[in-house]
Amino acid sequence: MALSKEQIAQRIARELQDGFYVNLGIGIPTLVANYIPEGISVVLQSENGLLGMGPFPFEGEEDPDMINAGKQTVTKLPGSAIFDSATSFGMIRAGKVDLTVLGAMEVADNGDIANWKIPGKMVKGMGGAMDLVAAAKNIIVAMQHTNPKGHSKLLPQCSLPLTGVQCVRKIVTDLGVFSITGQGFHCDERAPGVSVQEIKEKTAGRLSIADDVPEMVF
Amino acid sequence: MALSKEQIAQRIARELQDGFYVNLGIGIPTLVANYIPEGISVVLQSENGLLGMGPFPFEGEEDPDMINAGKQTVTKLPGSAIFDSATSFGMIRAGKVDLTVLGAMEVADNGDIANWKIPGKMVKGMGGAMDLVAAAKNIIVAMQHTNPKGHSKLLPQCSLPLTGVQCVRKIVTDLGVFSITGQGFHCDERAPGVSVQEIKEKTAGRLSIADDVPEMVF
Amino acid sequence: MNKVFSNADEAIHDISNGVTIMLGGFGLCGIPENCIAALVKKNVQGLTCISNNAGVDDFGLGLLLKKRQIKKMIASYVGENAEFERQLLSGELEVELVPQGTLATRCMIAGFGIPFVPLLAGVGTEVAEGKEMVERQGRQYLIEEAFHADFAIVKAWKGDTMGNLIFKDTARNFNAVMATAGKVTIAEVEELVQPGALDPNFIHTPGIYIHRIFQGKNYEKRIEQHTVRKRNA
Amino acid sequence: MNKVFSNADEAIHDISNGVTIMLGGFGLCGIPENCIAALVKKNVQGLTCISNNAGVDDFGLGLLLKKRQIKKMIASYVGENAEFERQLLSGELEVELVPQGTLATRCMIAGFGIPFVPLLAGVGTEVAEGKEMVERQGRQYLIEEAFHADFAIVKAWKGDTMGNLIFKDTARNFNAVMATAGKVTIAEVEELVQPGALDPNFIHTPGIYIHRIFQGKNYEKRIEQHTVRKRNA
Repeated sequence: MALSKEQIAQRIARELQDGFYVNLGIGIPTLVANYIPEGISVVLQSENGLLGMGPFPFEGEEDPDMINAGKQTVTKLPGSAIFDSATSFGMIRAGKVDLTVLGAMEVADNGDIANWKIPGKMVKGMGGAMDLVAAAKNIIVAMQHTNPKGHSKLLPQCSLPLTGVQCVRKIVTDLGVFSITGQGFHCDERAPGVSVQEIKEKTAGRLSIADDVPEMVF
Repeated sequence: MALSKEQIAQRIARELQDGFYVNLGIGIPTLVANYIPEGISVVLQSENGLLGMGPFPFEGEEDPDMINAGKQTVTKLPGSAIFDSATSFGMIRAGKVDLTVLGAMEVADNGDIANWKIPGKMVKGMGGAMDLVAAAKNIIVAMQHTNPKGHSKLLPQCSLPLTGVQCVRKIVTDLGVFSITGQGFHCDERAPGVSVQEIKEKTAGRLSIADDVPEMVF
Repeated sequence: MNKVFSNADEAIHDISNGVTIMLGGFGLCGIPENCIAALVKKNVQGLTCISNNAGVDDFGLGLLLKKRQIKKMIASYVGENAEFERQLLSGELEVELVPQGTLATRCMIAGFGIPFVPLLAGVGTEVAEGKEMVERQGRQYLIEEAFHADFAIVKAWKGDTMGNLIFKDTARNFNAVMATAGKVTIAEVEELVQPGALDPNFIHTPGIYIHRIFQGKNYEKRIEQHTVRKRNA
Repeated sequence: MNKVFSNADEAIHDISNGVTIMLGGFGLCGIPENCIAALVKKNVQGLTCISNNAGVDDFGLGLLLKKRQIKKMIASYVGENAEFERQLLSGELEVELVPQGTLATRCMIAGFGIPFVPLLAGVGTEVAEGKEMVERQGRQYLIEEAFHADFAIVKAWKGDTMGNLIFKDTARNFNAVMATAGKVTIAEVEELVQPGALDPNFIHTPGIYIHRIFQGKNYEKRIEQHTVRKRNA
């Protein structure tokens, strides 16, 4: 059965390592914070100027001056630090953030990503996405394997305007875990009960997948 | 009679305007702080990271963590601010410092200045001098008109390695006040009792000076 | 030296049609509410605004958009604003979208007297169109020019009469960066204090960057995404 | 995540011959006294040191110079050090003099992931030799590359176990800048505290830049120019 959004987040959380500084995008990536493995300590960076982001505040304790990059009211944990926007992206650009998790509309089998614009529709802007994908050492995309029309979002090349080129390292979809290898997508794990055949059918880009690709365990 | 060092500083202090941010170099320039005119408020910037530098501390109150760019123990005034070295030179480079006063070994009649190196002798380094002269909007040089050998320090061109090119606006020496005009040095004022003839003799660079150039009054 | 103004109307008195204004804030967090209201009241036209976001329909820069006072918007993210969308599609509004870190850095370098910097963001995307590229250690960078503004308007938590500012939490965002980039920088603060009241060792923006300061009033501080958790029993 | 080391010897355990080290401080103010002593004790050789100054004969980097552990010195001002002069004139020591603001900025941009910047200082002087020049708005700039270091060693006033630092007064100087530019950054602090003890709104260097931290001891904090005024009766 395909993974739920929560399970996608849960699987991505296994990529976390102790001491990681992590930037989590809006949507599924935000959920990763709920599944940080026991015994591991990570620090969440929010690109509007916060290291050490904590959970949402208790009702009545929300502060309009304390938000994350998704404009949600949040808290700061002991040992957190506040800084300005230039410093925030400076640390991202300098490679100090160990892992960035973000959503995507399309990923190409060379690691290109498109997630900011649909021509002809409203253009909201790229926000910090282009900075993050251009600079982060390690980028994991969290997304559905196909779009609402059932078309693959893992493509030979992106059809939408790019956010960044050859930058995605790994993709976790509802169907499995995929690495970008230089020879296209490589399926590392499949979702429980999802067949190799289904993954092949729903992946438009170059794909290597073993018949006995391991099944995820939750 | 030629001006004393104190009088050179006193004369330069008349160039101060209310609200000026001022960087004073080591030596005579430092003395300018003692002659800030009544009713005028200026803020002293020290390029090691301090705005609002105050006088030396009282005996027993000196703090090794509180020094100026000359490595002297100083105090900070109410309303001062501390910052790092990059920010300090950033504000200098961005033209936020209104006036820089510094010493020189030589000034050329096109505004070139040399004040950091004597080839063959010890090279101590330029410190912040090159940054200051390259970026300050308004540079006044405070120096003796001649060197210990009696040779003019106001030259057709500098013989020593340059600190900056075409940057000096004004020079106050023991003999007078000189502007850099584009046609060389122009004598604006002479020291009390110093003759036009003496100034002409001791100025090697191009000089324009009126026979009735005003005499400074103290 | 007097930098203190009595209110927003006076602080923006010489902002005229057609100027370029930077406005601090991220979303609705840390925006200069008083000055925005004064700009609406003054009804200056043809503004170029540099700001990370464009407010919402009825708050923040959305108030200036609604009155069509903005000719051009330079921002990284302008979602959640229907009037913005209408003006953009009708061609009334010119928009330049800039990656957020690039926007912040282009403002920052203005305050450092640096005319341009090479940045990674946007290489290989439409952001790179028409821009010079350079390579270092096998990586491509875009040459990005500094953003200067006729006026930078920022909102701080506390400020003293010398212009020294401190910000509160994530309301610092673009405020601390843009404060350094205005030919004239105006700071509105929640609390205006005397010199000596702020610890010199913990000033976020040194007063040298601030030309005008006033104590604002009636801050609404609207929250865009009100997210909370339940208290355990 | 454990960044805490018990002392300087442990914090510098893997600094080996021939590496490049940045050291914070201005003159003798805010220098990492404990780490310098440990480097002397470890007797690593052939170091390239990036530091605004080179200490005095018997303190600061002068201690490393005296033992001839430094192969190359990158600094803006190296006066007041007779041993430095001797080694320089005898050709034992290689020296690169960099304008102070350029030095600070070249360290800073490393921490911002910016490979080079155009700077004003040194145009038309011998500092410009061999450097690319660019023009903007009629002014000439030198292209200056970022300074990276294998190790950056800084001294702070207080730090927490997450690596967040605050500096005291003008001891901030190059420390806050170099802290961001090390492949490995080591911070020695006068007081090491637990997370939560420092106000997140007033952190000078966020912990993300700091890889190792320890509480130093026996700070001498020597004063170079002891200047005081008499108290009025």
